[in-house]
Amino acid sequence: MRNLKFFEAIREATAISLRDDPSVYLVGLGVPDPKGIFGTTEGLQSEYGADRVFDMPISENAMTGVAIGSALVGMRPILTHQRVEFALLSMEQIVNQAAKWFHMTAGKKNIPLVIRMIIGRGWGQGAQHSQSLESWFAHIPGLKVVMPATPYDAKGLLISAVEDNNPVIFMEHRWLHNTFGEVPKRKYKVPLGKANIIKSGKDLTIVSHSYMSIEALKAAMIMKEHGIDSEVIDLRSLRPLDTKTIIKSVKKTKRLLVVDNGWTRFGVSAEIISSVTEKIFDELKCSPSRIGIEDVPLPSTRALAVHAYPTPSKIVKAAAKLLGLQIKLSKEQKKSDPLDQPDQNFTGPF
Amino acid sequence: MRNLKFFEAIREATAISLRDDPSVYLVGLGVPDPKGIFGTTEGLQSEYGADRVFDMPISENAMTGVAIGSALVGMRPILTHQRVEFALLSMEQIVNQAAKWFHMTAGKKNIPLVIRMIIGRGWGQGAQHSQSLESWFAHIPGLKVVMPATPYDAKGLLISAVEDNNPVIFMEHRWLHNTFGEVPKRKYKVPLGKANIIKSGKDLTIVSHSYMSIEALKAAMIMKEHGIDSEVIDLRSLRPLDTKTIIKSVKKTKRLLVVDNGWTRFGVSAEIISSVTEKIFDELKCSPSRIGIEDVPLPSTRALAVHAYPTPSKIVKAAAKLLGLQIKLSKEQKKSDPLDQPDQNFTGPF
Amino acid sequence: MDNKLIKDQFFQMLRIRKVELKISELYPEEEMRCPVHLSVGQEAVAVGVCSALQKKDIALSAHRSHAHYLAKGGDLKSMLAELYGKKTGCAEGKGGSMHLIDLEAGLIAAVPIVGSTIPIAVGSAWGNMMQDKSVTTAVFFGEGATETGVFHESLGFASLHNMPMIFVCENNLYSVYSSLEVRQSNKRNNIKIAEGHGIVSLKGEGNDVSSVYGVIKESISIIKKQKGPVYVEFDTYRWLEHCGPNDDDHLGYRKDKEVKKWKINCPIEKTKDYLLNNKLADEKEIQTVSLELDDEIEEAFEFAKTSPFLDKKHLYTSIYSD
Amino acid sequence: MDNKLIKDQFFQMLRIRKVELKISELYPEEEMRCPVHLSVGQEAVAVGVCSALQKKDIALSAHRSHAHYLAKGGDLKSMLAELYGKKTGCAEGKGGSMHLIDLEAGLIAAVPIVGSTIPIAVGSAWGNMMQDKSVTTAVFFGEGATETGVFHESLGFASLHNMPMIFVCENNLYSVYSSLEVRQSNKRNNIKIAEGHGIVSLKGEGNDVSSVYGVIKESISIIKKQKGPVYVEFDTYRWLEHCGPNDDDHLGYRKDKEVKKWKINCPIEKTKDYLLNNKLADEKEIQTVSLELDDEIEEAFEFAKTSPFLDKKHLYTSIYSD
Ligand SMILES: Cc1ncc(C[n+]2csc(CCOP(=O)(O)OP(=O)(O)O)c2C)c(N)n1
Ligand SMILES: Cc1ncc(C[n+]2csc(CCOP(=O)(O)OP(=O)(O)O)c2C)c(N)n1
Ligand SMILES: [Mg+2]
Ligand SMILES: [Mg+2]
Repeated sequence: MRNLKFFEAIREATAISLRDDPSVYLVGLGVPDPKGIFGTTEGLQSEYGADRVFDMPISENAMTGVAIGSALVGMRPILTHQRVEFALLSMEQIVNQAAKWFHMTAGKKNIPLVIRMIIGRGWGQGAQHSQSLESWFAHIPGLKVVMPATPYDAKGLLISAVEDNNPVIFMEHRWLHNTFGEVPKRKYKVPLGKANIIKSGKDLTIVSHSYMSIEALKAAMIMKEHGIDSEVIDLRSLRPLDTKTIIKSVKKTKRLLVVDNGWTRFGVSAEIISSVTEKIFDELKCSPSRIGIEDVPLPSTRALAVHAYPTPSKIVKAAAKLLGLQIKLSKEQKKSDPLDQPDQNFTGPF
Repeated sequence: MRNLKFFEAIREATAISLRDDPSVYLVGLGVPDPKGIFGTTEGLQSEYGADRVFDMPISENAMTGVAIGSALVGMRPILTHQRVEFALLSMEQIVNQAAKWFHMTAGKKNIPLVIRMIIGRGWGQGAQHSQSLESWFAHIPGLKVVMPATPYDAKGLLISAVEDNNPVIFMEHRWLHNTFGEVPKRKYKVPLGKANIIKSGKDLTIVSHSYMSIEALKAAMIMKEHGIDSEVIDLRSLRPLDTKTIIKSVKKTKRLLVVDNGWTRFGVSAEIISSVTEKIFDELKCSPSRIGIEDVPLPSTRALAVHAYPTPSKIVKAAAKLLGLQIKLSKEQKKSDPLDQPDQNFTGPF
Repeated sequence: MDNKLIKDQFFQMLRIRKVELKISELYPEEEMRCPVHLSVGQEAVAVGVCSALQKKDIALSAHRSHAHYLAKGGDLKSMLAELYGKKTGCAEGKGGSMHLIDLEAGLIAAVPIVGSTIPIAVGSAWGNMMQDKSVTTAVFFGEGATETGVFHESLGFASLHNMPMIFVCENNLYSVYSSLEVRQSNKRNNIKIAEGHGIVSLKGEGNDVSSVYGVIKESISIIKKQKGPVYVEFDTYRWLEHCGPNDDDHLGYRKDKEVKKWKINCPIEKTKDYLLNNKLADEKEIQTVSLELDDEIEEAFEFAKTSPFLDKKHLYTSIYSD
Repeated sequence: MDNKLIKDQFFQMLRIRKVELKISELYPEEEMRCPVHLSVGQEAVAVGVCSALQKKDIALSAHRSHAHYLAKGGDLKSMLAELYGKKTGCAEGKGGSMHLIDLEAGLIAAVPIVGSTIPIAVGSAWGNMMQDKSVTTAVFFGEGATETGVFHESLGFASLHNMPMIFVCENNLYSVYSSLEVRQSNKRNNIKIAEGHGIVSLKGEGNDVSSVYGVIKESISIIKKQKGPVYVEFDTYRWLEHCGPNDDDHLGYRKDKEVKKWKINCPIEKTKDYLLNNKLADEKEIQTVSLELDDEIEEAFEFAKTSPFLDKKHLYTSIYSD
């Protein structure tokens, strides 16, 4: 099978959507520029024309309204933000308008709209460029929220998102863009609202999403070397949330660790733990546990930033605690902990 | 002791703050108008002058920045929004700026700023005027989040909020404004970050906040008539969150019901349940449980809206389930369920 | 001036006025349980604009939407049923007064967050352009909305792409109880701001339906020629309270003299005088039609009142589209 | 023209240029691990504006803040240490290049969210007004920021209350790689927009430090007389890539001719010629000072490089103020 990078998978899904449906268009700051949103939109304007792939003014709020308005008259926009923080300017349109229209009109008008938001991290980006606010969007009925962790899912989920008839928030972690993986050439869909068991196991369940699923998997591999067989679930969607898959897994393993991609307090992991506890409290051998970004604004300096994120070592430690074990990591195992760059080839800035 | 309405308590706290500290000022749409933000700001302009109490253009985003900027040079603004939804236009300033400044400047500059946001409900206000988004703000390190349920706390918490050196989100439920309660005339403070046990009991713990604390208390009274002795905790603050008080209570009662003032999914109740489960899982007799607003946009028509909210009856039912009991409510007990208006005297519109 | 047109405009304004006054009258029954922002006094803008548009053209409104909805051809029964929260309402009661919609009539949006339909209108114009449909989009908003950032962003994007749309500002001098002077510098000029964006801008007399109509006709021809948006501004006045059925003159936030001046300058009386003076209609004809309107309105209220509510289970329907 | 002043301005520009080029040179060592938006080519605006302000006056910047920080008197060592993420940085490394601050010097804010410091600047002006402090606030932003709604809202509120402040727009024609024509109508005119808000608006030559200085001096006297804000606009050009240490002319988003034209119109060379032609300085003096600057800069980098990082525990400090 063919391997693609995550960013290429996004681009391919976008190209397919543009090719197959004339009502799809793509707009965002820098979409047609030489860097093409970290490569995800490169070449699309020359292929599909400036009337379907285009730049915009730094007017995030209005442009969200524009996307909504165009959807009302038959278009299917994809709107792109290079940082989730820029989307904060458009929360009114996203939450009051897009999320509510179908209901407010008693089903007379739906808003097919994909908003891509990129989550930053590392290389000193600091407090205003590395937040991860998925729990906000997941809190809002009327929105769907998708966060792929692999190139395969990135393509399949984006195609599903564009074909979905509702507003879909599609969040991409910057550190995933250059990861590799199998991606079929054909058009295929990964359904929204279905989690994926990316490693099966029996000793405990680790639930994660987005970039943290990669780290969770690394941790699971390390644990395996220590004789612990964990199951890793990549959520893929936060709304709808696939509690069924999670519950089924935890019923089997009896133990749950949630690795949050954002802050834990009032975050995604709180919801996962509550959903599981409410449903199968009696089957749990111990309390579910969570780790995530430390409860602080993210500092620029790498001297501090590197300590703010969950790492494979921290995940292993948390898992071991759940199992009542102590695991001593080898030097080699500790080495997989990420620093402030996604890989060694990266020389900044984003 | 003296009784005041909740809105009068807010006004009194504001007046005291204006009186005692010349750097405090009050701004918001309609602040000096004849209705004075549901009475909470009535008369303050004539008492403290148009240079300290004033109206503004419909520019929520800029005005939040203005408040922040003035705080940077020594002022202590109170900014008021008549609906939390209007504040969505200023999320960028609140979350990227206000919440981060103290950290981003390594403590060189703090932002003493109170943002009052009023939560709507009832009388057909519909999807864009009755959301309750406290879990969003509570998710953000750097913010404090306060939600009084009684006139006493409204006054004491607002005075604390204004004296606090950080950005404080102060959320008021519209249905509380006309409730009555004891309020001393003197200046007093209720500390931020301390929950309040508004009814002590031993059979189960009910945790709630804002208007839902009132409903939870009603439910507890009904349960009492059925021989169930519940403890009701009014959170008062969501950030900092007083997990200590909650844990202590649940340690005693072994059972937890959270009554959410907003949507439960990825909401406040998820955090409360997770915090408790993580800490004292082994002491729980059964799974913690939660109820809140149904997971839908809030419809205008009262035919549907009334079914979207937790009521005393629903709370009693949820509590009974936790205790493995069945409780049949009398007609009288059911009557306390609120409809689409805070009280019978209310004849709309808000 | 087109005689048939002006007569038609007159009766449309009269109809809107009667509907609004009836709402005002019946609201205290507490059956319309939602906020209502009545348009009494502002009928000429709604009718003048919409009578210049074609049916296929699109209009969007804000919180004060009744007049726009009716003038654009929105169904009266559906509107009233919506106010009563009924299943037969244009949004089955889920929307309420602040979310009127009639796709048939081209009134595609009305929402109460100030300024928010402005970019949505630009999107409607943009979407139609992208589909090569020759549709004009008009968006109504108050002068308060010109204070929102999104208004200015919208002017910018509409101008950048030369969109076929009309920004219609109804300046009624107030935002709730707040007068212009606490919100906008007296040196400010929105016409000049719009021109700064490269947008042709026009001003008409807001209480003169013919003036409004003329300005919009001119706008449409400008759009055709220059393929660009137009900004238009009309001064007018709201007679009743900002939100709710009553008048609120006792509150004293508006000068008696001002209120009186504007009430004398009634858009409906003005047109009536014109009709009578030019013998385009006589008192009797007006009386006859007026009674017909009363009947229509009575019937519509009856319809709304007797319509059923949605069933409880519909709390969970139309959340997501399949 | 004041001879001492123009010489001083020249050396300030030279110093900024040298600092930026040194950052550009050393960045590939991967020790400055944060985004950097260099100001090479835009020095005249920073120096022209700040040399017209007093020390007590306040300035705010955005993402491209190095020149403004230094021109306003910000400490060089603290700035570089901040870029290196060190404890001795102006924000102890917590902020990075995009959050420079020097309260002493009156550079109170710089943030990378486009447009966001504009209302904060209005707030600074407002807060000073409320405290009867005679302080002028200047806020720097790019032409891209004029597309944000908050810019327009800020003009409105500053104008409403006649605030003592200067909105400084540096039009370098690009927002990242996007040229003006994909973002703003060619019929648009920001000067006219600001005037529509009732704000006096001026334009100067952005690569001519004396022109910039003159415009700001005039602005300050307008503020004094009319007690109102002023909007000023300067055309200028960024030489290097939007973010990062390199040039990016190979990407082809800017025409060679355009780049060349602007490089010939170098603000520093221009002033140097003036100094030489008018015998206000000779090559030797310039050479001498230039070497002194090199030494100062070398020392500052040394300081930054050898400074310690904050301790891990400081991840949890300065989250909330007591
Ligand atoms: C963003 C936002 N801020 C505040 C409000 C509260 N509000 C509702 S209507 C209104 C007045 C708007 O004035 P204008 O646009 O002139 O319309 P008018 O009511 O005069 O028709 C305000 C401030 C709101 N709905 N939305
Ligand atoms: C609200 C927002 N949207 C997008 C961005 C991404 N961004 C960073 S700098 C920049 C360019 C801004 O252009 P301009 O204001 O002209 O400043 P210049 O870089 O030319 O100095 C953009 C779009 C951002 N930081 N903030
Ligand atoms: Mg108005
Ligand atoms: Mg620029």
